[in-house]
Amino acid sequence: MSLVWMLTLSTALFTVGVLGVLLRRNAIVILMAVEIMLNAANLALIAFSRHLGSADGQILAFFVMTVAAAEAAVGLAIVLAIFRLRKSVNVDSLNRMKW
Amino acid sequence: METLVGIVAAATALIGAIAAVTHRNAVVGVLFLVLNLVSLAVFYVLLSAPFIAALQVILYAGAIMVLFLFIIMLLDLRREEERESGLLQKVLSVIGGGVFFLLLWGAATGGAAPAAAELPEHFGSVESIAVALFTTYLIPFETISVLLLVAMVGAVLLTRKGGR
Amino acid sequence: MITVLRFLWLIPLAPFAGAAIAGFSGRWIGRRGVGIIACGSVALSFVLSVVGVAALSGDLASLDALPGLAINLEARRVTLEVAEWISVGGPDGLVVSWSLMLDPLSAVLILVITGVGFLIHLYSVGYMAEEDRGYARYFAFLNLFTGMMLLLVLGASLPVLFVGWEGVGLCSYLLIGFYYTETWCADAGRKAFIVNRIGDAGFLLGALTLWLASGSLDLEPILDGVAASGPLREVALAGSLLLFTGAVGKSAQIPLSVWLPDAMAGPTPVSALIHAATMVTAGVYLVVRMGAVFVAAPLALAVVAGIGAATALYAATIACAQTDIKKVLAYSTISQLGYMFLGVGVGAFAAAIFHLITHAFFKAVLFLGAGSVIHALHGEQDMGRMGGLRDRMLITWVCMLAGGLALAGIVPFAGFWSKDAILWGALSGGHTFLWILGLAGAGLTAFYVFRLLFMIFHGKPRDEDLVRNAHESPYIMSGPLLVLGVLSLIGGIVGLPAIIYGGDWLGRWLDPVLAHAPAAAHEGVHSAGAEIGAMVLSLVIAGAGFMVALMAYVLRHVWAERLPRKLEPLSGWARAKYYVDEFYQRAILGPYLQLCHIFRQFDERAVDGLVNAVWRTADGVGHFARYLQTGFVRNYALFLLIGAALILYLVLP
Amino acid sequence: MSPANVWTGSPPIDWAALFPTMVLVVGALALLLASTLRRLPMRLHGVAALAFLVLAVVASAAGWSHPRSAFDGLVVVDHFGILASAAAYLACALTVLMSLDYLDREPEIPPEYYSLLLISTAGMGLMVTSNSLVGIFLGLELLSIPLYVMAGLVRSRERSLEASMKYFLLGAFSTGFLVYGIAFLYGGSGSFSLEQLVLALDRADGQQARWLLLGLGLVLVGLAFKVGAAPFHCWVPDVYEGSPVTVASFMATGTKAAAFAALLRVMFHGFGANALAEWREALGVLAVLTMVLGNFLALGQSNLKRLIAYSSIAHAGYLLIGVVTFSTAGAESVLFYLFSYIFMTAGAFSVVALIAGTGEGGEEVGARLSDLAGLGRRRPLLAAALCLFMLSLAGIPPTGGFVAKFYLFRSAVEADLMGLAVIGLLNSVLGAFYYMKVVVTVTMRDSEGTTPVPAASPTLAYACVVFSIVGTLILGLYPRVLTRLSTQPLF
Repeated sequence: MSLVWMLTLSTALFTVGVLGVLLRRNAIVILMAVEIMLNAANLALIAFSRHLGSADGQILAFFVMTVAAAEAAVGLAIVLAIFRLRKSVNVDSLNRMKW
Repeated sequence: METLVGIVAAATALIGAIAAVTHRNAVVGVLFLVLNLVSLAVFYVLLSAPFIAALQVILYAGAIMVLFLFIIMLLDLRREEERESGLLQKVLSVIGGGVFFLLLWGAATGGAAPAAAELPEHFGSVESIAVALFTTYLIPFETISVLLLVAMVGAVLLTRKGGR
Repeated sequence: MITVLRFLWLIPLAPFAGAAIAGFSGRWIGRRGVGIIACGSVALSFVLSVVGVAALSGDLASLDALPGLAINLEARRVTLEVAEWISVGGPDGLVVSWSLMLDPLSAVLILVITGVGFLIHLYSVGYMAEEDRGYARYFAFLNLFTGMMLLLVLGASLPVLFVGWEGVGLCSYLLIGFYYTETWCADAGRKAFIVNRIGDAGFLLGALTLWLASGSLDLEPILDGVAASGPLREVALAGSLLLFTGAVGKSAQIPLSVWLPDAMAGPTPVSALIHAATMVTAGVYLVVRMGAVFVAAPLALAVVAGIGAATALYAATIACAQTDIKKVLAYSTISQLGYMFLGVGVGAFAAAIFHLITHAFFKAVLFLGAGSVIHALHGEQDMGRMGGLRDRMLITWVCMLAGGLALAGIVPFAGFWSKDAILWGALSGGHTFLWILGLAGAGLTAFYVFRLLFMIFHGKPRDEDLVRNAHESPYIMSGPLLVLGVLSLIGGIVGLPAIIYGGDWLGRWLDPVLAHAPAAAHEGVHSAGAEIGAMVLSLVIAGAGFMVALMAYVLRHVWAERLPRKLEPLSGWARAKYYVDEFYQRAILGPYLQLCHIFRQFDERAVDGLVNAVWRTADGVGHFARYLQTGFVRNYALFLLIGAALILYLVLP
Repeated sequence: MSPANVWTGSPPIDWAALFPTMVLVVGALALLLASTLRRLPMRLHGVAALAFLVLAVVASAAGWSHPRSAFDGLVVVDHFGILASAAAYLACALTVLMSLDYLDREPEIPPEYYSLLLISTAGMGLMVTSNSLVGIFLGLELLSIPLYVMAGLVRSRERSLEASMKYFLLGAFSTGFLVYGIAFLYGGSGSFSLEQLVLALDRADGQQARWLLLGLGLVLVGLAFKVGAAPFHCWVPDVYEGSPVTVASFMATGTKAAAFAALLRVMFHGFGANALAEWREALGVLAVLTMVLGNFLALGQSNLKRLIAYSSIAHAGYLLIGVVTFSTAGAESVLFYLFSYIFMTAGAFSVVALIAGTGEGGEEVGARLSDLAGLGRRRPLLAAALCLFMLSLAGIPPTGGFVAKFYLFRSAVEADLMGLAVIGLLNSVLGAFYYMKVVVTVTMRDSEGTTPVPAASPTLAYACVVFSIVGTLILGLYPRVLTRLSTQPLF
C-alpha cells in the first residue's frame, strides 16, 4: 500500500468525520465523528512516520489517542450532565442562546 | 498478501466509519466505530507501528469505546429522536464537505511523493517508542498525565451529585 | 518671569486636578468645597495663562538656555516636552510626547477658555444650587472639560490634540445627558456621538495622511514642512479636507450640524461653555492651526469658505423659526461658526479668531442670560409663553441686550468689528458672492436676535402665571453676566481695524503664526472708502433686521391692543390698521416664516434623517447579520467547515 | 533521532525552564487536595491560587536575562514567550481576583474551580513557550479541557451547560483540524519543530510543499478557532453568555492571549518568509471578515456579556492585522494590544461580575443592558469604571486601548498594509457605536422597574476593577512601562 493510498483513505475518513459532525444531532454520535477525524489524523501521522522513517509521528499518534481519551471523558461527562437536566442529548435542543 | 489485507482493511475502515456516523442506532454506531478502529490497527501493523496498533485495540477500541457504549446504554439513547430539520444545512454540508474533500485530497495526493526512507532497526518497537517518550518527549508525556488528571477531575465535577 | 513657561503643564493640570478632587471626594468636601475647588482650579489656570502669555510676549531669546523648551523665535512658538508618551521603532523611530505648545494662537485661546470658563463655573455655582444629586459630578465634568479643552489647544502634536479633541467630546456628551434622563435625551447624546465619530474618522485619516507624508505627528514639522514642496505638499489637499471633516463634525457645520441643537438638552451653563464658547470652536481652531496645510491646497480653502457661508445663512434662517430659546441660540451658534469658517476660507484667519473671541463673549452672555431666564421661570424654555420680563429681570435684560447687539453686529459692540472683519475679508479677497451670503445672514441674525429679545422681555406676558413670580437671579449668576456683558461691549477693542484708528492689536499679535496666510487684503478691492462703505452697508442691513423684528413683535402689539382702545370712535379705522398689520403679517412675514419652517423641517427630517439612516443601516445590517448566529451547533460547525475550505482555497497553490 | 544514541546521550533536564509550569501544576494539585477539606473557605483557595501565580511570574521572569531553548525546542525561554505567558498569568490573576467575591454568589461552583483555572493557565504558558507543534498542541488541549468543564460548572443552569457543550463540541471539532494539519506539516518537514518547518519550506518542492501548505491551512483553522476569528467565531458569543462571568472573562482574555501568541509564533517562526504570501493572504481575509462581522454583530446586542463577546471578536480582527504585518513592530504591537485588551476586557467583565448574580429560577440576571440602566446613579464609581473600559475598548485616548490601536495600525502602515489599516480604523469608528450604547445606558438611562441588586460587595471585590483601571490608564498614559521591555529581540 503506497503512501498516496493511505492519505486517500485518511482524507476520506476525515471527511466522513466532518460530515458526521455536521449532519448528526446526537451529541454522542458527534463525539464519535470527532474520534473518526482524530483517527484519520493518526493514520496520516503513522503513514508519514513509516514513510519518513522517523518515530516522531507514532509518538504524536500516541499523544492524540490520549487526548482523545481525555476529550471523550469530559465530553461524555458534559453529555451526562445535560441529560440529567433535559433528558435529551439532541444538540438541536441546545438553542437557548443565539443572535 | 499485504496488498490484499490492506484493501480489505481499507474497505472495512471506510464502511465502519460511514456506518458509525450514519446508523440511527447509536449502539450499532459504536460497534461500527470499533470495526473502523480495529481496521486502522491493521494498517498500523502494516506500517511498522505495532505498539500503536496494540494501543489502538486495547485503549481505543477496548476502553474508550466501552465508555461510549456504557453511556449510551446508561442513558438509553439507542434511537435518536426523530426530527428532520434543516434541509439547507444538509445540502450545504454535503456540498461543503465535498469541496473540502476535493481540496484536501487533491493537495494531499496530487503529486508524486518523495521516495520512502529506509527504516532503522527496531522501528516502531515498544522499546524505541518508550525511549523517545522518556527522553525527547518527556515533557509532553508528563503533560499528558496532567491532562488526563484534569479530564478526570472535570468529569467528576460535572457528573457528581450535589453542590460544593 | 520667562521661566514660568516651564510650568506650562500646570495650565491644563489645574482643572484636571480640580476634576479629580471634585469627582472623587465630593462627598467629603461638601457642596461648598466642590464649588471652591472647581472655580479655584480654573481661576488658577487663568492666572497661569495670563502669566504665560505675558511671558510669551516678552523677550523669548533669553529662553534658549532652559532645558526641555524648544523655541521658534520666528513663529514665536514655545514647545515644552513634558514627558514621553508613545515611542516606537528604537532611537530613529517615532516618538510622540506629551508636549505642549504655546504660541500667539494658543495663547489667545487659553485666555478665552480659562477666562470665560471661569465666569461660567462661577455662574454654575448659582445655577446648579438647587441640584441635589450630581452637584460634584457636574463640576468634575466641567473641570475635566476645561482641562481637555486646554490640552486640545496646547497640544503640540496631533495625538495630544486628539486626546483633547476626544476628551471634550466625551465631556460634552456626558454633560448633555446630565439630568435629563428621558430616552430622547440619550438618543440625542448618541446622535451627537455618531456625528462626531464621522468627523473623528476624518480627523484620524487626515492625521494618518499627514503623518505618512511627513513622517512625524508633531505639528511643528508638518506646519514647517508643508511650505516646502515635497510629499507633504502633495497630500495637502487630501489631508486638509480630511481634517476639515473632523472640524465640520466638531463645529456642527453642514452636513454634520444636526447634533448641536439636540445638545441643548444639557444644563444651560454647559451649553454656554461647551456648545457655544469653546468646544464647538475647536473645529475653527483646528483649521487655523493647520492653516499652512490648508493654504497649500487652495481648493480646500474654497471648500471651507463655501461650507462656512452656506452654514451661516442656512442656520440663521432656521433660527428665525424656533420658539425654544436655547434652540434659537444653538442655531445662532452654528451660524456664527459658519462665519468663522467663512473667514478662514477666504484667508482672513485673524478675523476668524477675532470673531471666535467676541463670539465667546456675547454667545456666553446670551446663553447665561437665557439660563437666568429659564432659571427664573422654573425651566420654561418656550419663548411663546414669555414676555414682559424686562422689569422683573433688569440685569439679565441689560446683559442680554448687550450680547444681542453684539451678535446682531451693531456698532460699537464687539460682534460688529469681528463680523465685519470677516465680511471685509471676503469682499476684499474677491469673494463677492460669499460676501453677499454673509451679508444676508447678518440681516437674518439681527432679525432673530431681536425677535428673541422682544419675545422674552418686551410686550405683555403671554403666560401671566408663569411670569408672575419671576425674579432676578442671585449675584453669583448676575455677576458673571455683567462681566460678559461688558466684554460684549468693549471686546472689540482687541481687533479694531486700522481704518478707524484702531491698533488691530490681535492681527499683529497673531502675525507670527499666520505668516503663511494669503494676503487677502492686498488683492481685489481695497480702499478706505470701500471698507467704510461695507461697514455702513452691513450696519444698514442689521438695522433692517432690527426693524422687521420690531414691527413684527413689538409694534404689532401696540397697534393691536392700544390703538383701538384710545381711538374708540374710530374703531373702524383702527381695525383697518389692524388689517394692515394682518396684511403685513400674512403677505410678507408669513411666507418668510414659512420658508424658515421649511428649512427647519429640512434640517430635522432630511439632514437628521440622513444621519439616522446611516445609523439605521448599520444597525439593520447588524440585526440581519445576527441571524447567522443561529445557536445551532451544527450550523456553527458548517461555518467552520466553509471557513476551512476558504482557507485551504486561499493557501493552496 | 535513532534509539541507539538516545540511550547514551539523553539530554540534561533544564529544570529552570519548567519552573513556571511546575509551580502552577503543583499549585493546582495542592488546591485539589485542599478542596477535599470541606472546611476551608473558598476565598483561601483563591488567595492561594494568586500566590502560586505570583510565584509562576517570578519563575518565568527569572529566565529574562538568559534566553535559551530547552528539550529540543519543546520549551523555549525567550522574551516573547515570557511576555506572552505573563499576559496569560495576568489574565488568570484578574480572573481569580474577580472570582473571590463572585463565587460567593454562585454557590454551585466548587473549590476545584481554582485548580482547573491554574491548570488551564499552565496550558497557556506551555503553549506560548513552545517551539514545537507537539508542545503547542498539548498546551492548547491542556488549556481547553479545563475550560470546557469550567463553562459548565453551574450545572443547574441550562445556559451554562449549553455553553459547555457548544464549546466542547466545536472545540473538539477544531482540534481535529489542528491535529490533521500538524500531521501534514510533519509529513512535509519530517519534524514537529518550527525551526525545521521553516527550513523545510525553504527547500520543499512539489508534493512536499503542498503538504506543508495544506498543513498550514488546517493549523490555521485550529488556531483561528481559538482566537475567535470569523468565520470560526460562532461559538464565542454563545459560550461567553452561558458561562459564569469569571470563566467568560478568562476565556476572553487568557485564551485569546495564549492563542494569539501561539499563532504569532507559528506564523513568524514556522512559516515566516517562506510561505509569506499564502498565510498573509489567508490571515488578511480573516482579519477583515472578523473585524466587520464582530463589529456589525455587536451593534444589535442587548446582553453585556454577549456584547463584550462580539467586541472580543472584533478585537481579534484588529490583532490579526498585527500578525499579518510579519514584522517585529507588529509582534510588539500585538503583545501590547493583548495586555491592554486583557485589562479592559477583564475590567468590563469584573463590573459585570459585581452586578450579575443568580436570580429566580437559577438563571443569571444583571447582565442585560437594561439592567445597567441607572447604574450611574446607584453605583457611580462602578459606572465610571465601566465607562472607562468601554472607552478604552473603543480606542479613545488617553486609554490603553488607544495606544494599542495606535501601535497596531502604525505597524500595519509601516508594513505597507495601508488597506488593512484604513479598514481597521473605520471599523474602530463603527465599534464606538455600541460601546457608547453601554455608556449611554449607564450614564443616562434610569432603571425601569426592579433591577436586581446583588449581594453586598466587600472591598475585596473591587480589587479586580481597580487593578484593571490602573492597568488601562497606565498603558494609556505611560506605555513605556511595557514597550521598553521589548528593546531586546523578542524571539
